[in-house]
Amino acid sequence: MFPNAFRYEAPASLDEAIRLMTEHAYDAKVLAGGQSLLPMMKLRIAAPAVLIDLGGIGELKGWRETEEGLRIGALTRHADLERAAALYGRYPLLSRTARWIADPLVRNRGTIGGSLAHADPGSDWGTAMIALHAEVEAAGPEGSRRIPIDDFFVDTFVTSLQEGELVTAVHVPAPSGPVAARYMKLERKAGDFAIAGLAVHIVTDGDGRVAEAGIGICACGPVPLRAAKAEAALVGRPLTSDTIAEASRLVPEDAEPADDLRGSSDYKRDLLRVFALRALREIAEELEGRASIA
Amino acid sequence: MRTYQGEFTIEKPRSQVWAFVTDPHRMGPCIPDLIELNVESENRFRTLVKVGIGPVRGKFDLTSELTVEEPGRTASLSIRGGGMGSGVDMKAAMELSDTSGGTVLKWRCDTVISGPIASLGGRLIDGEARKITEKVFANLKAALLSAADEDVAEEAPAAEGDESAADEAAAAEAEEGTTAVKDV
Amino acid sequence: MKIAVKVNGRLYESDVEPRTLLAYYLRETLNLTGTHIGCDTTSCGACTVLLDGEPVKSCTVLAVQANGREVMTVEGLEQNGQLHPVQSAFWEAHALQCGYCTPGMLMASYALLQDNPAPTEAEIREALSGNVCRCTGYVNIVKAVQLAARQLSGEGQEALQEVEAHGASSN
Amino acid sequence: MALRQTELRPLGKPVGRKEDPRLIRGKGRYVDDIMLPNMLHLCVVRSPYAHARIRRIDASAALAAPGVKLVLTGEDLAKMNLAWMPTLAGDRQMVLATDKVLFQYQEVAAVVAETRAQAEDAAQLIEVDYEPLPVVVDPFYALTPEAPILRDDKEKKSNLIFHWEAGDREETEAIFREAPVVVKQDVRFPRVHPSPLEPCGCVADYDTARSKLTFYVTSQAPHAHRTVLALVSGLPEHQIHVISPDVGGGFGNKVPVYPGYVCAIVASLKLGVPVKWIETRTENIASTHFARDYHMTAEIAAREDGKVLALRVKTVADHGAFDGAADPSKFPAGLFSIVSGSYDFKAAFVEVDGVHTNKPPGGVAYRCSFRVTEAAYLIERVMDVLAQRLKMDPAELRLRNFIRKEQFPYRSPTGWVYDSGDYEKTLRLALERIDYEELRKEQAERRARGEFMGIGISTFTEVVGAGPGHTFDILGLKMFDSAQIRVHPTGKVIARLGVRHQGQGHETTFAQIIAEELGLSVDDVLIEEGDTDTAPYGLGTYASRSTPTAGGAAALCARRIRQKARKIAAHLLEVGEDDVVWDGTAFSVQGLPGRSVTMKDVAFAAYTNVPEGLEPGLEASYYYDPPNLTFPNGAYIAVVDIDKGTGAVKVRRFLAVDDCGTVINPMIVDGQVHGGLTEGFAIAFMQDIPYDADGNCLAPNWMDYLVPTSLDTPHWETDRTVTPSPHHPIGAKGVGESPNVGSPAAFVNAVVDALSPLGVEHIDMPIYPWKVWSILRAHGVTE
Repeated sequence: MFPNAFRYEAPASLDEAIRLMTEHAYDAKVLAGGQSLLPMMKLRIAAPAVLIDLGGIGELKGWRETEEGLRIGALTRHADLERAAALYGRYPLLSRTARWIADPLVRNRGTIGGSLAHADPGSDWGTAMIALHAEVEAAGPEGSRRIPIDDFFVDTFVTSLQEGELVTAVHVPAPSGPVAARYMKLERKAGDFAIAGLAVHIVTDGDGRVAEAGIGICACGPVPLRAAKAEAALVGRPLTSDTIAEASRLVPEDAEPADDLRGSSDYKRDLLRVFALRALREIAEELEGRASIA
Repeated sequence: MRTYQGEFTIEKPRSQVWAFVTDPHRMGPCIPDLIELNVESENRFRTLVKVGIGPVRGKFDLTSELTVEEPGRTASLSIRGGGMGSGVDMKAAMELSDTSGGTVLKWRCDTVISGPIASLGGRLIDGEARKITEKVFANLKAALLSAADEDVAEEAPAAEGDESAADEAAAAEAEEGTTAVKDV
Repeated sequence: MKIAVKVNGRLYESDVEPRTLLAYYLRETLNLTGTHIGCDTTSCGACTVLLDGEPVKSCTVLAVQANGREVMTVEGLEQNGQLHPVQSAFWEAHALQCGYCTPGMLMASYALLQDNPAPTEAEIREALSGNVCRCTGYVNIVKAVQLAARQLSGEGQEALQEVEAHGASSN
Repeated sequence: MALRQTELRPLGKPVGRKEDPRLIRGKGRYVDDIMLPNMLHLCVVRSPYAHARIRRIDASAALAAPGVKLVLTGEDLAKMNLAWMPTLAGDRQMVLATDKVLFQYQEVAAVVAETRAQAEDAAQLIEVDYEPLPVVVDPFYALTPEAPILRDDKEKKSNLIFHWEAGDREETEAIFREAPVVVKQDVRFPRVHPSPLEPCGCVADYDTARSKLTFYVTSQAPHAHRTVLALVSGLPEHQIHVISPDVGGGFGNKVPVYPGYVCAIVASLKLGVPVKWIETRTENIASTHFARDYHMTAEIAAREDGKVLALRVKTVADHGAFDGAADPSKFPAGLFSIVSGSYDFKAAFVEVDGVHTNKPPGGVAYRCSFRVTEAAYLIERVMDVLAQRLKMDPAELRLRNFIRKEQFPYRSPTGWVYDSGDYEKTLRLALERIDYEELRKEQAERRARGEFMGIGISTFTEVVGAGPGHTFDILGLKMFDSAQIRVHPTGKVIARLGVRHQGQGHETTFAQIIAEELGLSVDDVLIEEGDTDTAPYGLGTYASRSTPTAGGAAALCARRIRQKARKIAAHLLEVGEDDVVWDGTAFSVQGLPGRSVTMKDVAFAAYTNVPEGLEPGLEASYYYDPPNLTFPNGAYIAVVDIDKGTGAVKVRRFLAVDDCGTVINPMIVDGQVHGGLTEGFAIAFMQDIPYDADGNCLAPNWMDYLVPTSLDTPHWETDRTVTPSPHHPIGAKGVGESPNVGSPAAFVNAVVDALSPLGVEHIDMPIYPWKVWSILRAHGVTE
């Protein structure tokens, strides 16, 4: 299976990439890891006339810690984050999410920026970034800007990126205290998109109360969603079985799943509840264990 | 098959609305993301439409044919064609009725999408088919509104503002009045 | 478009259409037909090769993306007429039937063992989860990777017997 | 671990495979690896509609596209009388649609261009004007008077393809009327696809100078393909050379002839250059022949003590647009009437209605002997329903009803004569190895804690080795198989067989049989298959028939060689033929063990020193028409745990105890079992090809048609009992498909067993997590 013919552009700088994107607009697609785009091109349901390969732009690769947190370059691959042992402590959700994305071979090519820009409702990264209250850094002809993740996803495969704009990085705020996270996902088979998935990121304060709560919902709506009610129910409270039960009950309220081959909407809602319960229990145990060690 | 339906009221006499919806020159441009419109006869027009849903990039070549069932009251538009190895078949029925101060336009659209896009893009197609259908009627309403403006230009200044704003407003309104009946 | 790719240690310079997928480039331009193609959707891993040492699905990489980089295919495993231990382990443990997935499995296994010389069964199953086999049910593939791991770590004959004992107990 | 190939007496030993050295080097030669000078590429244009009239096809833009050499449409083929071709089931199928299409992805046109990319580009430019017609997806609806008739080309204006019956209706009805216990269950076997890793494809190379067509095709039955091609194309059969190179898995998918093959051949005939067609995975799933899709209802009449009396089965079989079943001619529902399974029923009555719908044609025998999988699944499932109804342990119910060892050869109520078996021994071994009693205790404890653990048993009987010429044929071709052995002067052997392996290891196992019979090592014997110019005629490899048929042919052919060798040995040993004895590795003189000659000595003499009056050389061929089928069987036990929160099922353990008669190579048998269990597992938990109401295929690729990975697949445990077939030359029965046939019921039985405290008696496959969740929640079970 061959894609339709296209013009291939391999800009060496971000500016050049933006210029090309502006020039070709609708006719162009950006190639990052290509693990979603190339299969669609092979099936010929995506047929861009121009393909702009970002692979040669070094400044888009890798992550670094900043004063406010972590800046992850758009071309950082899933596998890089899966194996980034240095991030396990402060940003545990990253590796816990990465290992759920597709399969190890795909993770060696796929990138976090590509995944976010693709805006699949089943995007594992999108879900995790919601939980992390991340911001997407985008660059375009008008310069660079940061888009809160909640504003980034507009609809299925649609983001708030303007024409000529591309994702350059994602910023994850630094946790203010002890942190634990879980990524829960049920697949029809290993490597599949989620039936439903949940990213949970919890930071506690010195008293064992929840200081920051982030819960992202995967594959249960047109875009990855935020379980805002559950988050609100957790902040400021200790992770007791009562608060966990209440938050778990609230998670599905922010989901909008559809009935499909993967299951009914009721099923998906209930999965979210179960995932929330399990994730929060595990997190509570982990944080408590850490507290008692400390 | 997916069925969508909706209705809107427009403050224009029925005859005027009827004249609009049965005119391919005016109805054709209501198809969203139009690249090319070719009116072949008074009841037949061909459109080339750009499809761009996320990574999906392609063109649909659609032929629309208008059938008048009851002049001044009911008509239907059959839209058939395809692209990217897939087929699109839509039958949009429109029914006009009088209401105090205007016309009610009720529409119902049965949409069948066949081929790889339907097979591959289940997750994608459901929402998109609904959105596109709604947009047709939202555009129709917006166009009717602006046509009305032209007609009454002397009495009131034409509403300023770009087309897309009208488009969005109408889309929002259309959405409210729209229900997906069911997937049969 | 002109590209220069080092494949199995040899530099090739070719002129390719940008839409040429790496898998087709290897198979049709370089005649390295050991790399197979089994699906359209990046699901099967039959086309797995190493790109700069890492296993990737070559049907989902453009040949132009390999420009200036190194590729290793199944044909590159055997050195000086000697099968690589992962190859002989697949033979020994009956880890292949129709053989169509085998080149991809071998490359993914080879890459795993470069990274992790003593993987557990769970780690092996995880590392190979992007490669579909329709024949073996994976049991013997897992055994083969364990056997290769031990042979590579120099345990040789001893390893063979141990795996045999394990095999007997599980069968 | 594998044994060296140089040892003598290799039968029954884990000899390392002879096919592996090339395959692990990436030096296999699959059909897509064949690249010939001037070769062109063909791409098939397919219908987006499941049912539509074709008003017009405009190929002008495609013809003008770069690199395009030819466009074929149904009209072009009609002029050559090739627009339709026969199917193996005696129906006919459109090669390229002429007036209408009957399923989504049906072949409508073919484009031939210099490169594959150009062919795909041009295919997009072909404009087809379709007029959609009402779509029939549901086979039950297809049978109603309101349903549109799909096949207006057929004389009979009905969507019913056939109605077929087996067994004794009256006797069965009589027993049911009197029976104290009757259970009834609707059971669906979903539509699945063999989906081998290598899709279908071919290279057609017509040499105009020699008027000879060389046809490379990934085929399980090259000889049958040659005959069909000769009949379809009108080319003389000896001018068609079919070569089936290395085959990347078949599982039944590569038995039929597909439209793409005919198109490639026509294109090569027209253009005089080689034409390659390799299908995509989407084309493979959405257009080549599917398997199963049986809607079954079974009833068992029994006594209160669990003794089964009679069985009644009614089935609606969805065959899609064309009846492409790969069944022997006399069996429109294949060997489905084996449905009484391992149990001694007094009477049985089975009915099957085959139906046309707007779906791809089929169904092929997917790792299965012609519908035996559907049959085994049904009876094993319904036996559990009976056990549950009677509150009996399912193992106990089976032990009470097995055909007993002394009843063999056993005639089943639908007329099959089972050759041999010891079902009780096999089940008892399985129960013991898995520690059944302990598991039941654990289950009781877990149930008390509100957990859901299940144990599922399947004690299936297969029927393979089609088949005896008096009953079995495909398109009139009797289903014997063949071997031809040539012993070279140095005692090395080439043997050619009429079957074609796809990973089963024939190059090794047949070498083992022949080496065993001739006193040689496996290393001495080269097996060749798949070339119709050199191999003797045979019907191919599917339905586990290679070992029962070609395996028999190989052994008997070798014995024919040995007969002649004995004469030469007598000559060399200077004794009468009657004084010569064969001990498995050498001929010696009766009573004088010191004086002996080996087969190698004899082989050399056959070319240098034959006795007066004896023809020189040492070769033979044998066409083996088996006297009966073989009946492999097994006892499988699955242990599952259910996640109450998600409905996900985890297979904790799975033990397969198979009895496939004499074992040729235990390593290969285990490998076959592992593979078959994996496919059975996938069918039980993952696979279905759903269609929406418009006939759109909703799982046309491996993103949605789920094939299990190493992470999904459980660890398999295997064991064996050996009850040789009394009629097979070496007592072997065939095993490749047993695990696929026997395992689905074990998985489903285990899940139902886990949920049985809730009153659940049946769940249809595939058991997706949401199905289990729905049941749990409906009964108020939650996490």
